Parts: sequence; C-alpha cells; structure tokens
Amino acid sequence: MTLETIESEIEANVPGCVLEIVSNPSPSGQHSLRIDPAHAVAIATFLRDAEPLRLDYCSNVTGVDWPGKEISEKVKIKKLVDGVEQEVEEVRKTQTLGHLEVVYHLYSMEKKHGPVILRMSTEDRADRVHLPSLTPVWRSAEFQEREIFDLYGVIFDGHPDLRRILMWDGFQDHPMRRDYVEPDDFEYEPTPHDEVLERARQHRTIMGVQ
Amino acid sequence: MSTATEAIRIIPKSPGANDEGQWLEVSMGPQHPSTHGVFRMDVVLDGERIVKLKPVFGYLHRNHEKIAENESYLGSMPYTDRLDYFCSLTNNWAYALAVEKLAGIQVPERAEYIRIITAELTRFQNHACLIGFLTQDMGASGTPLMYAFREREKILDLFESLTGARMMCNYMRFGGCRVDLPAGWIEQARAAVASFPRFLDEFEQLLASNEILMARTQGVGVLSKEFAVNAGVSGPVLRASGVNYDVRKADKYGIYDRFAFKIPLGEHGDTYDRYMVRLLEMRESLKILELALRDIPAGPIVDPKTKIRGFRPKPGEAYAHIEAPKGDLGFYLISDGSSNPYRYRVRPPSLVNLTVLEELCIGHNVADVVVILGSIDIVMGEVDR
Amino acid sequence: MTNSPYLPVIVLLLAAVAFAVGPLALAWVWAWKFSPRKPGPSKNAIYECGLESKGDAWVQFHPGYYLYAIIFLVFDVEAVFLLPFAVAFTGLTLGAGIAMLVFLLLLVEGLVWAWQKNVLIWS
Amino acid sequence: MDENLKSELRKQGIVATTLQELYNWGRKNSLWPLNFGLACCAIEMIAASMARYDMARFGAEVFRPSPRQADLMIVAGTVTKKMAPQVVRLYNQMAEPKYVISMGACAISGGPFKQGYNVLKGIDRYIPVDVYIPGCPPRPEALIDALMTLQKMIDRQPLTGPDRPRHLQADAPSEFIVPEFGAHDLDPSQNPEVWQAPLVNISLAGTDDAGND
Repeated sequence: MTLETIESEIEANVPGCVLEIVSNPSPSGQHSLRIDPAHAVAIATFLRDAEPLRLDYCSNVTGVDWPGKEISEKVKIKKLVDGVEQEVEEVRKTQTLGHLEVVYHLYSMEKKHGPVILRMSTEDRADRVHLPSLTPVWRSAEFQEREIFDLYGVIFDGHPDLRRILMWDGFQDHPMRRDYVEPDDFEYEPTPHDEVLERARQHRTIMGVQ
Repeated sequence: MSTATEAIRIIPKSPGANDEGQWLEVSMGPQHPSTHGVFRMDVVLDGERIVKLKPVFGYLHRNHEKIAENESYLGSMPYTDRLDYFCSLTNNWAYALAVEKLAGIQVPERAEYIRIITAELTRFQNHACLIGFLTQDMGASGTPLMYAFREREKILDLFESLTGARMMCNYMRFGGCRVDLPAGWIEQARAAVASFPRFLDEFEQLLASNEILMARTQGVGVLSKEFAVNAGVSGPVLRASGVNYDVRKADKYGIYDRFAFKIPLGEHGDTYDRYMVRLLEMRESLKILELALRDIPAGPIVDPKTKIRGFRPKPGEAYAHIEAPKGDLGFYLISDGSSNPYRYRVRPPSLVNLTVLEELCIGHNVADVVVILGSIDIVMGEVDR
Repeated sequence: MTNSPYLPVIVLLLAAVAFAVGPLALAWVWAWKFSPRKPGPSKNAIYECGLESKGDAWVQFHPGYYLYAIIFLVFDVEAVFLLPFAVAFTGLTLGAGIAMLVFLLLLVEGLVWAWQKNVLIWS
Repeated sequence: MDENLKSELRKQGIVATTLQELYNWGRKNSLWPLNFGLACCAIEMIAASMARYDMARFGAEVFRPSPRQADLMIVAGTVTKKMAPQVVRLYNQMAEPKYVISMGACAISGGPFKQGYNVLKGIDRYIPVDVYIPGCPPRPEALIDALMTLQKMIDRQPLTGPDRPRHLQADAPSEFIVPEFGAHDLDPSQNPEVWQAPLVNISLAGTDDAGND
C-alpha cells in the first residue's frame, strides 16, 4: 500500500481533509502524511476501520519541537539615495514561527503491514498548542499523549485524563523543548572547563568565597 | 428465609452509592516489594476488592531522550543498556537497527547471527527472571527465583566473556558488533543451551501443574483480544490473549526468516496464559539458538565502510522496531545532518502495556493486583526512560 | 507450704516470667543508658511506601470480614477445649463422652447454620 | 585484656570479650537491608542476594519491606528529583542505628544521567551516606565488599566517649528535612546540614598541574 494510494483513499472517504505527503530523504524511505488537526479523528477512525488498511495498532506517538528559525534573506528594494533612484540590497531578518509536531506510527496487527506515519502540528509554540487527541480511536496513545503534554506542552483535546505523567504535578515548564533552561545546579568538576568553569565561578561569587 | 441470607451478604451497591465512605484510598507506592522498581499505583479499595486503580509514573524518569539529544549517535549506545536493564542486548540491537535504517548501513552475515544468538539468550534469561519474580509475587518466597537466577548467571557469564560486562553490554555498533566471539565461546554457549531444557522441564514440572499457582492465576486479569490490540499491548502479554502478532515474523528484521520457530498463543488471556506463553517462548528461543549456534558462518563482524568517528547521517528520519522480550521496542530518530540526533524517541513496550493494568485489576483482590502486575512484566528504566 | 504439690508449678511459672521479662528489662536498661530516644515528626509519621499518607484507615469494612473472623475464633477456642478431652480420651467414662458429644454437636450445629446462611462463601 | 591473654584463654575454651565487642558483633552480623531497589543497581543487588554471590553469608539477605524493621538502606539506582522526598522520608522513618550504602554512580553523583533535568546529583545531598560503591552497576562482589567495609566500620564504633556513633549521641540528628516539590526544582535543592558544595580551586582552572596555561 503506497502512501499515495492511502492518501487518495482518505481523500475519497473523508471529505474536506487537507493532506500532504512529507517525503523523507533518508534511505529508510518512510514517508509520512501530514493531516490537518480538524479532520484528524475522522481520518484516524477511517484508517483503523477501513478494510484494506485495518491500521488497528497505534504503536508510537512522538512529540517533536521545531523552534522558530531566523531567516535572513537579501531583498532588492528601490530607495531614494541622495535624490537618485537606486537599487539597494538589504538583509531582512524574519523570525519564522516555530511549531510543535506530533508523529503517529500506525501498524496493522491483522494484515501485518508496515508503518503508516501521520504528522500533525500546532499553529505555534506559545499559546495555540491545541491538537485533537487520538486516544478515543487508539487507546495505546493515552500514556504517550500524556507524556507529550508533560514534556512538550501540547494540549490534547478530548483526552480522557490529561495530566502530567513523568514530572511531578507542581512542575511548571516543559523540559523537552529545545529552549528549556535547566535550574542551576552546582556541578563539581576537579578540572572545570568552559561552561562548568563559568558556573563554578558564578557559584563562587554567589557564595562570596574567592 | 432468603431475605435473611441477603441481609448477611451485603454487597455494596453500584459504585458511588452512599457507602462511598467505605472505600479505603491507599497507594501501593514507589517503595513497595511487589512493584518491580519505583512504580506507584493509587488504589481505591472496598474491603479487599479493587474499585479504582491509577498508575503513577515518573519516579525513574532519567531524561534519556534529552541527554541523547546532546550526545552523538554512538554516545547514546551505552544509555540504551540502561533502558530495559534486564535485556541490554536487545535494546542495543533495536537502536543499531534504527540507525542502520536511518543511514542505510548493511550488516554482514556473521554479525546478524551474533545478534540473533545474543537476542535469544537475552529473551531466555528475561523470561526466566520474570517467572521467578512472578512466583515470588505469589508467595513462593525466593526458591523459583534462585533457580531462575542460577540460569541467568550462566548467560551473564557468556555475555561477560563476549562483551566485557554482565548487564550493560554496549555491544552492538552501527553495521555489526563491537568485538568478535572469543575462542571457545560457541562451545560454551552450546553447552549452556544444552543444559537449559532440563531447567525448563524442572520449572514446568514443579510449577505449571501446581494447584496453588493455577488457583492464583487462572481466570485472574483476563485481557480480551480487541482491548489488547486497541490498547497497543505487545509481546507475550498480547500473544497470551490469542493475537498472533510477533515482530520477528511480522516485520522480518534480521535473519529470523531462516529459522523455523513457532509463536505460542494463549486462549483465555489470563495470568496463567501469560505465564505459559513465556515458558513456551523460552523453548522456541532454545530452538533458534541451537540452529544459529550450529551454522554461524565466519567472516567480518562489522561493515568496514561505516565510519565510527564523526558519524553524520544525512537529514531524514527512521523508525525501527524489534520484538524485545517485553514487547515491541522501537526507536524513532530524526536527523538534521549533525552528529547529534535532532529527536531520539524510544517506544517503551512496558509503558504501553500498562495501559490495560486498571481494566485487568478492577474487581480483583489486592493480592491479585500484585500477580497481574508481575505477569505484565514491567521494568521501570524503560517505562520512565 | 514447704512441699505442697503446687510448689514446682509456681517455681516454673516464675522462671518462665523471668525468662520472658529478663531480656526485655536488660534491653530497656541498655537503651536508657546508652542510646538516647530520638522521636521526630517525620519518624513517627505513618509509613505509606515513602509517601505522606492521606485520608485515614478508620473505614467501615464489609461485614463479611467480621463474621468470618468471629466464626474462626469460635472454632479455634473449641479446639482448645478439645485438647484436655483428647489427652484423657482413653480413660474417660461414658458420661464424660456424652457430655463432650453434646458440646461438639452444639458447635457443629452453629457451623451448619452459618454454612446454610452461606456466610462462608467469599464473594 | 590484651590479645595474647585472650588467645591463651581461647585455647582453654574460654572466650573473653568486652560488652562493646559483643554489641558490635551482634549488630554487624545482622544488617537487614531495606527492600528498596531503584534501577539497574537493584538487579545487581538481587543477584548479590541470590545463590551464586550469596549475601546471606554476611547476614544481610533478609530484605525488609518496611523501614521500621530495616537498619541498612542500600540506595541502589538513580535517585530522581521526583523520588528524592520519598527516599529522605524513608530514611527518616528507619529506626536507629541506621546506615546508608550509596550503590552505583547514579546514587553517588547522578552518574551517567547527571545532565538529566529530573536527576538528583547524588543522594548525599540530603542524607548522610556511610559507604559509597562506584560502578555502573557495581558487580555483586563490590556490594559484598561494601558490606564488609560497613561491618568493619561498625566493629570500630566505641560505645562511649566523644566519637560515639551517630545513634548513640543524643544531639546528633536522626531526621533530615524532606525536600518539597517546587515549580522548577526541589526546594531546598540540597541540605546544607549534610552537604557542602566542594570548592573548585578556580585559580588553577584552565592550567595544567604546573600552573602554566
């Protein structure tokens, strides 16, 4: 079952869904299918129950953090320089809006065929991080979605029991994000170098000992 | 007359009835003899019967995936030993398989045979330990565990002479293995494998037909087929419910298709079936081991072309999963071309198998919860990562 | 009083009590002299697998447990009464046998009543 | 009671000993460990109590589940920040005299998981540790060696006098503060009573031993 046929079948059966094949350059050749969060539950139910596919085993649910990148591109704009119309090159830095992504690996225990990979991403990494939960479709996603909520901060709507699973409940931030700063913890190194040295110096000044 | 009998056997009405106050909330907490590590279950008891059970994880969350993001690909290999610290060689194999898929590395013939031999030895000692712990949870304090650990020590000696460490082998490399078999290892392995059937017969004869074990496990924690598949349960727990899904046959990784071995399936899906499926799986592992140890070819043990220093796979992603003794262990790697993985995800079979724990335990007694948890075979290093 | 038949019994009784209380007293004196008592809020807290124990255990249990325990107690005590009877069984007259039989039948009748009320069936 | 007099008496079958030796001999040969496995080191601890390595030869094979009946806590495995309050509370609930063996690199200093955000960098930040066993995991023989070291320590403990062991001193604390779960980290992040950060001689940092850059 190539991904293209799966995509066309989904488009036929789930009206109005937005699909896009994300190609995977690595030799593993495991391309994935980006689905839009609005129709996610409908697509998932279709994939689980449709006869040729029968993807009844959601093996793996992964959270990935894509922070915003700074893209600087050269732009040619016309500017009045001392009265003369001139072509001037300007470097403009735009900060792309990062997003959080959830990847589902689906298998079929009945038909024993390989991973069909679905991807969903949130609008941004700050407050619009809601995604529909697929736990009602596959119960195996329950703990793994709770883990993504705990470590990445994606809020799964429709999840039966969305709590922190690994960190303690009073914990505030989401530690697996790329921009997570660990609480400062004094590290003893007999021969400190680079950032451990800075931290040791900083600790020295805090403790007022020279 | 009948009304009087009803008066005596007062069964609490539907949950939430006015006898809500009768329920005792207690936590079989992180430090508990039966939880195989730091696993906690918040249990609501009506007398001795379980009414609600909420598992709590995270007491051994050692941030394996965050550390792996700041580590090179090879640097994460010793960390995979500490995932499921009973089966370090199968963890290594799963991780090596994922990186080989990511970078498209071939594995020579002899390395494939060594991988199968070490994986089946790991499966054997993992199932032996599980049966030892399961019977200890049931009250046979220590005796079967002594037998199981006696066999495990034999296998650990083999691992130690091969990889240098008893438990933390760090043996697989991308494209093969780290070091070739020492002289005489194959004969040692054959002698050990030849001695295992006697141990299995002893175990089966002592335990399988033991009335106490049958009374404590038959009909306890029945897992239905549909619920098992939907909850993503994998491994012996799934096959005990009758679902014929084994990654060695379904996904055909390694050279498992050269060996004829059967997949034991259970019918009722209760704790006794989970125990018997593992016992039969150990016999199948011995069959594979005899075949593999007999016709292991000579040849290189690692693909000479793979670079060890400065290994930078091209950007892309890969997911590979194997049939680990506990279930379907998978590694999902996203590479951005640098020497560190951009995202390193472990699919933990023990954590997903625990999804069914609450449904299995409701209605049983507290003593049965201990046995059901023992039969699901969790290791906290893999559950919490 | 010098050689009354009960003298050995009393001496043995005192020896037994001394044998029991002696080490305890020694341990108490030792603890009092050498190792000081160090009670503390966290040490005296209820042990619940390392956590603070919330809620309390004074909960009304299912009546079945109480009945089970009472019935066990009754028949346990009955066994104690049977002991002297069993020891002197060979030398007993018919009268004593009948008296014991009445005692036994009374208790067996209680067991039958409890069984018939299926209190012994554990739901 | 010098040594040769004792050996003389022993030849005639008379054993002469002091009250302290008897007390220490009794305690050192029945160290009951708390049933308290955290991670991979716990499996080596179990292997050490099994038939081949047999901790029973040292009287330490009885694993008591409740801290009330244990007098040795073997911290075997990684102590995470979520588990630290429980470890300290268990230590507090153990009866005196109590000892702590910190087994494995993780329990000593966080070990291979030191950079983890949820890993406590060593249990000696909250409770006093008597014997450290390096290794990841240490072999069962190493655990038995630690037991023997602890037994030697107990043997040397005098009953009276200034350097009495902790449990015989009335003012030595038998309880330590249990850390709370904070918003970003445990607070307090370590117990100053028990642990002081070892000072790094920064002046020499970045130079080799001879002091040149």
